[in-house]
Amino acid sequence: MNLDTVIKVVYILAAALFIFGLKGMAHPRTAVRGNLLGAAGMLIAIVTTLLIVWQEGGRFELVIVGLIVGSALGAVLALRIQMSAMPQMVGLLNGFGGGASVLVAGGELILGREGSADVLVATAVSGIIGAVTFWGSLVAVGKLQELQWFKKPYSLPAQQLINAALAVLLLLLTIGMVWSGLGATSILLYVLIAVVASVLGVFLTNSIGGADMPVVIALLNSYSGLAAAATGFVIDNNVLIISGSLVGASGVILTNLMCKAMNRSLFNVLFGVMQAGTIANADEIYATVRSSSADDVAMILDGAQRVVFVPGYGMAVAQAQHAVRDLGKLLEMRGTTVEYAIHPVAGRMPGHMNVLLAEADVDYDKLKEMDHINPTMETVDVAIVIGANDVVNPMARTDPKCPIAGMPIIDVDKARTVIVIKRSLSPGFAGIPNPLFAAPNTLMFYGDGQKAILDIVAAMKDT
Amino acid sequence: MNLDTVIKVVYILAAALFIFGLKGMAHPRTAVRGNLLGAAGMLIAIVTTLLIVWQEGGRFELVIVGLIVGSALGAVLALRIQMSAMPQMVGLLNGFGGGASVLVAGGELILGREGSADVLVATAVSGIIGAVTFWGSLVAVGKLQELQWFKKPYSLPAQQLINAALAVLLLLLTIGMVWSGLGATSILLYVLIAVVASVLGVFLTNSIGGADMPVVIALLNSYSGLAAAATGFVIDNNVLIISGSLVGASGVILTNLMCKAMNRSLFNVLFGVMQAGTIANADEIYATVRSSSADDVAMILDGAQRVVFVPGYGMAVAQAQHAVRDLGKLLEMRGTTVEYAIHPVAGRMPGHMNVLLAEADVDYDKLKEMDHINPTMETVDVAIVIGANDVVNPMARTDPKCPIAGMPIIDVDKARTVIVIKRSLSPGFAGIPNPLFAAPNTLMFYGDGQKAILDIVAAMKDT
Amino acid sequence: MQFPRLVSLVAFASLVVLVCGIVAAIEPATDGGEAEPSADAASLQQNTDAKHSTSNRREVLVASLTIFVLAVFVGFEVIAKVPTTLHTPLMSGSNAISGITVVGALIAASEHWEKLPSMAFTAGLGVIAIVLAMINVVGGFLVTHRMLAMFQRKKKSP
Amino acid sequence: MQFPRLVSLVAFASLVVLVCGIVAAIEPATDGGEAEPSADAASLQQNTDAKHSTSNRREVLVASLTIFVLAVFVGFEVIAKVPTTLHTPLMSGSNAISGITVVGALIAASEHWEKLPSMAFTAGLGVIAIVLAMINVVGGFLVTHRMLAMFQRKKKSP
Ligand SMILES: NC(=O)c1ccc[n+]([C@@H]2O[C@H](COP(=O)([O-])OP(=O)(O)OC[C@H]3O[C@@H](n4cnc5c(N)ncnc54)[C@H](OP(=O)(O)O)[C@@H]3O)[C@@H](O)[C@H]2O)c1
Ligand SMILES: NC(=O)c1ccc[n+]([C@@H]2O[C@H](COP(=O)([O-])OP(=O)(O)OC[C@H]3O[C@@H](n4cnc5c(N)ncnc54)[C@H](OP(=O)(O)O)[C@@H]3O)[C@@H](O)[C@H]2O)c1
Repeated sequence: MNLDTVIKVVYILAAALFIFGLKGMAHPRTAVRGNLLGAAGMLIAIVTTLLIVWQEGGRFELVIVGLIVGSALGAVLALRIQMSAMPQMVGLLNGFGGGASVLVAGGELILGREGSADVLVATAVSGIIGAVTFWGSLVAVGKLQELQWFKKPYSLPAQQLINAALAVLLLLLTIGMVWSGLGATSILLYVLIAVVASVLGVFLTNSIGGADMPVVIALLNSYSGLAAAATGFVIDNNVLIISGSLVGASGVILTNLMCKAMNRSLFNVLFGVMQAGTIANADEIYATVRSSSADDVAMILDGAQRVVFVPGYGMAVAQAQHAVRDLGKLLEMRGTTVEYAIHPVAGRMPGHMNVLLAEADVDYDKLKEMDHINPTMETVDVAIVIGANDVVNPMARTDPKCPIAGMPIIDVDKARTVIVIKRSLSPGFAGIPNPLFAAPNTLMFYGDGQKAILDIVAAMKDT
Repeated sequence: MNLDTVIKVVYILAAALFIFGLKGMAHPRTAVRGNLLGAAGMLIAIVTTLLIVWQEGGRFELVIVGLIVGSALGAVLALRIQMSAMPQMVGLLNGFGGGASVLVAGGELILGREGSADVLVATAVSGIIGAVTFWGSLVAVGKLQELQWFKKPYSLPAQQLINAALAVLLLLLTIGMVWSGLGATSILLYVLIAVVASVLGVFLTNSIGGADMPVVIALLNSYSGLAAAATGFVIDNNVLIISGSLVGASGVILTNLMCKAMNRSLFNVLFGVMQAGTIANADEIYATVRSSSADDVAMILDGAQRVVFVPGYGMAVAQAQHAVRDLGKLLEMRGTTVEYAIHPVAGRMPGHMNVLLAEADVDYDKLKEMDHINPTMETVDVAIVIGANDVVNPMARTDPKCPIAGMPIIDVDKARTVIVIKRSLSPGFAGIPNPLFAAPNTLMFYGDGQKAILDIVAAMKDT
Repeated sequence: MQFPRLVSLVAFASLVVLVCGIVAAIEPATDGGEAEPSADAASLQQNTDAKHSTSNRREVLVASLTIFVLAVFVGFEVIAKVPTTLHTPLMSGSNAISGITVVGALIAASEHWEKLPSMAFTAGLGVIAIVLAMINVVGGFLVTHRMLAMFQRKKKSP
Repeated sequence: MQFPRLVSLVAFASLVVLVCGIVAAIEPATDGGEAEPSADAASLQQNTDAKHSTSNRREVLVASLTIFVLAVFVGFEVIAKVPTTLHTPLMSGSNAISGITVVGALIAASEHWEKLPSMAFTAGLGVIAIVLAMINVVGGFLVTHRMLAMFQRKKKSP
């Protein structure tokens, strides 16, 4: 008994370590240590729990099997995953966290130790948020992987109505659970809740376009935290409540940030259907597109004083970050100033481009934020847009009716020369044509990102 | 019973309001609202408590008397006090907070409701911190008021040893209290604890020099918070714990900041005796001092492009802030750039000068921090030092043995001309002579701060 | 922290109201929930137990809520300071932290499954939960470390 | 927040150790403290009570500690953002908040002083405490308001 409470105090230490860990994330210099502190906190929490289990004479077989299998799978996943697939990875992990919450809350309900109203409400909330997170995340991952199944937003007729009905149903089931107290009825109701919430999770996510998946992932990140916090209320464990709230807050901040960067409200992201109707005719816009070759580009770069790379999702797809770094180094050796302009929602998650370029050993002092580079864009000789599209689309400024209207963009069109590297004229994730490609100072260079850059490097070395 | 818990939830709201209030302090624009939010939180907490009292059938006579008397005294104090006496005011309030904690914890002990070890420890801690805070604050206020009694640090022989002995005694008394459980013995021990802690509070503060009082005040601020938090543990009330911790953190941050600005450790401030031994002879240093008149100063100011005021404690004493503002306005009307360089420990508490200048309606964009103004000090035509001394003493840079060695200062000696306004050549709070006064580019202008500035204004208007 | 303050205040206040409702509802629910067939012999103790349990339960709930609110504050303050550059590692790292559910899963999986079917069921759910949560934990921290190491490596090279 | 992290971690860890000690000490102390002459008749209930009270007490302490730690975090994060300009109002304002002890004082002063000498004593202490704390509260908030109003006035004038 005594040990029990001492152990609970140790949990506080674990929670404090999580907080210190997140504080460490405030700077790249301290971030590694921060992450290790967080991991140490988790280790303390797990060891402490095992102590409790041991002290109360619990069985260890299943526990050990679970720990080993889970850790092994997690490690393999973490070591195998490619940096460009990070959004999917985060989505998957979110889902697992949510799933775990559903199961733990369910298990506790089956044991039926505590049946007061608040615990039952917390159990239902765990079940709902957890299940929505789990299935929502899986669908989101599918969309991010561009699996055929999830290729485009698919909605039933009157989807919003159905979703609303499901939400009301969940509310009723929760009330039912609280009303019926502990016992078989409430377990049954809990299963129903989990099932209905799963369906809701799939519906909600499936009707959102792939371009908005990163927002959904961040939101689900927040949900997975809230699910953990709710589970904390169920099993009366403060470390779950604290950690869950931390993660919840993190998800909300990131969601908010992305919505702002896209100039859309969260409501619009979740329920708004992107209208593709009023879009101007692409062929018309693209009438004056000029394409170029590696040699042309090399020649233009030869005389440039200041070159800015603008990476986008295409760089991630083409794994072109190392090639870009090489080209950057080459230019710097010739005395050119090289910078990288990072749009807050370039790629498929916040900070996506930063991670890729960090992987390729690009000094992070050279990564400039949008607000930092836009004012001096006029003095840029060559802007190389590599696999970015929406984030450099001037229509956001000019056409108040287009889906990305009002989204702040990187004003590459103001640079002296713009070189756009992509495989075709096909649109980005917002699905709209880009007048930049047809601008008089723009040259298109078609090809896979990585190959294109390597060609340019080769051409520059030739001359 | 039901109401009771609902009320506890409302306490959380009060605590949240305190936090929002402090968040508001992050910007002058939001600070007023922040303070109001905090006050609203306090109101909620008090009303809620009155509800509890009412519900439990408590007597209201004393409560009402206390509330009215306390509020009236507080209001009179707050409305009467002069801005320049703010350090004393804060000190006094700290002391009262600490005193209240001692009494509340004592009252709870007398009632003897809960006698577990943790509560008894918390009671003793409340008593100790509260009493030290109360008496320490009173002494500190006395010193800040420059009452004759407290004029100079007075120590018994072997003061440190006595203090250590008292601390050990307090520890023993605490252990005794826990050991004897509830009852007459522990009440007696508590009284002893309060007495011994009071003596300790007086001793600790009395042996610290007046110049260090602001640090002591900030530290006692932190203590008053901790005392409240400890009382929270005693009466099992979370809103006390939360608010106490907030105040505790605030005090620690301010203490830390001041120590850093003076380049001294907290230990040195609390226990270090300022050696006045190795100080160079003042007469020797002041051999070449040149004094001047209002007309001289007006003439010099006439041709100046950029004038910087450096206010210090003397401006507060002379209440010269309005006059300074007038002179600044006058100069600006003539096309001179006017700025105010604020040293972090100018005056007698952090931000002291800012408050005074704000009182006089000086735009806060013109108040520059030390680190901001020092690099461009060479381009300053005239630096007007008004009632500052230690914070512009170049000995901090040159003499590694002097008491303020290593403290960053405002480098007025690098300005083209320096005008120092004070009443005499007597030293500042650190008690050391200032070679600045004898520098070739310095002119002394003796007189009370306010009168001196008004004279200069008059002289300028004459010409 | 650019959220409109008023909105968050209002949201918070309504949360408080909601919670008050739940708290007020505890008493009947507990009584209903714990109304198991009480052996007449120990009826005195049973009563005492129930009373204690209810008031204890409330204290726990209030404390938990306080902790929740404070943790949300800490979260917002701390996370708002993370720079954009580190947002991807932040996501994966905070993700790993949300794997803290493993604590509950461990306890569930340690039930004596040979004793009662309900315990077996819980233990089964528990072990799956452990696997899911550990993937979350190990995968999250590890992949975050991989990413952050990249940021650090680069710092030293020039 | 430039405190050396290691130092604060070590300080924190030692605090935890200390607290564990206190917690471990609760059981005997409670037993000692509550060992009042127990009427033999109600001895069963007495026992149950004591057991409940002890474990309840511990839960409360742990929750309070958690709240304390979190509040300290919130405090450091929030206060570290206050600019130097506002440090004087910050001091007086936070001071006012520490007057929250008034909550305890109110309860103490409301005791029925006519019933028992101990209650009278507590009520007496309570009323002094109310006066002290209310000076702190009203004086603190009011003077802070006076100061802040100055900062604001100036903002609008130009
Ligand atoms: N980052 C976030 O957090 C976030 C959050 C929410 C939404 N979003 C959305 O995601 C989008 C991000 O914009 P973005 O400019 O980075 O990307 P984008 O607009 O999606 O455009 C990516 C472009 O890369 C090209 N590409 C694909 N594979 C390529 C390859 N192997 N080699 C070369 N080019 C390739 C594609 O053109 P081709 O097919 O012609 O090659 C495509 O046009 C925005 O709409 C944003 O709102 C991002
Ligand atoms: N602000 C804080 O938070 C804080 C904290 C801790 C310690 N301190 C200490 O406080 C000191 C502050 O430095 P400081 O330069 O502001 O002040 P100071 O060094 O104390 O000097 C104040 C000067 O003002 C002059 N003065 C006094 N009354 C005057 C009047 N009516 N008219 C004109 N001049 C008058 C005095 O000289 P005369 O008598 O010749 O007129 C005195 O030399 C430092 O030593 C600092 O370390 C401050």
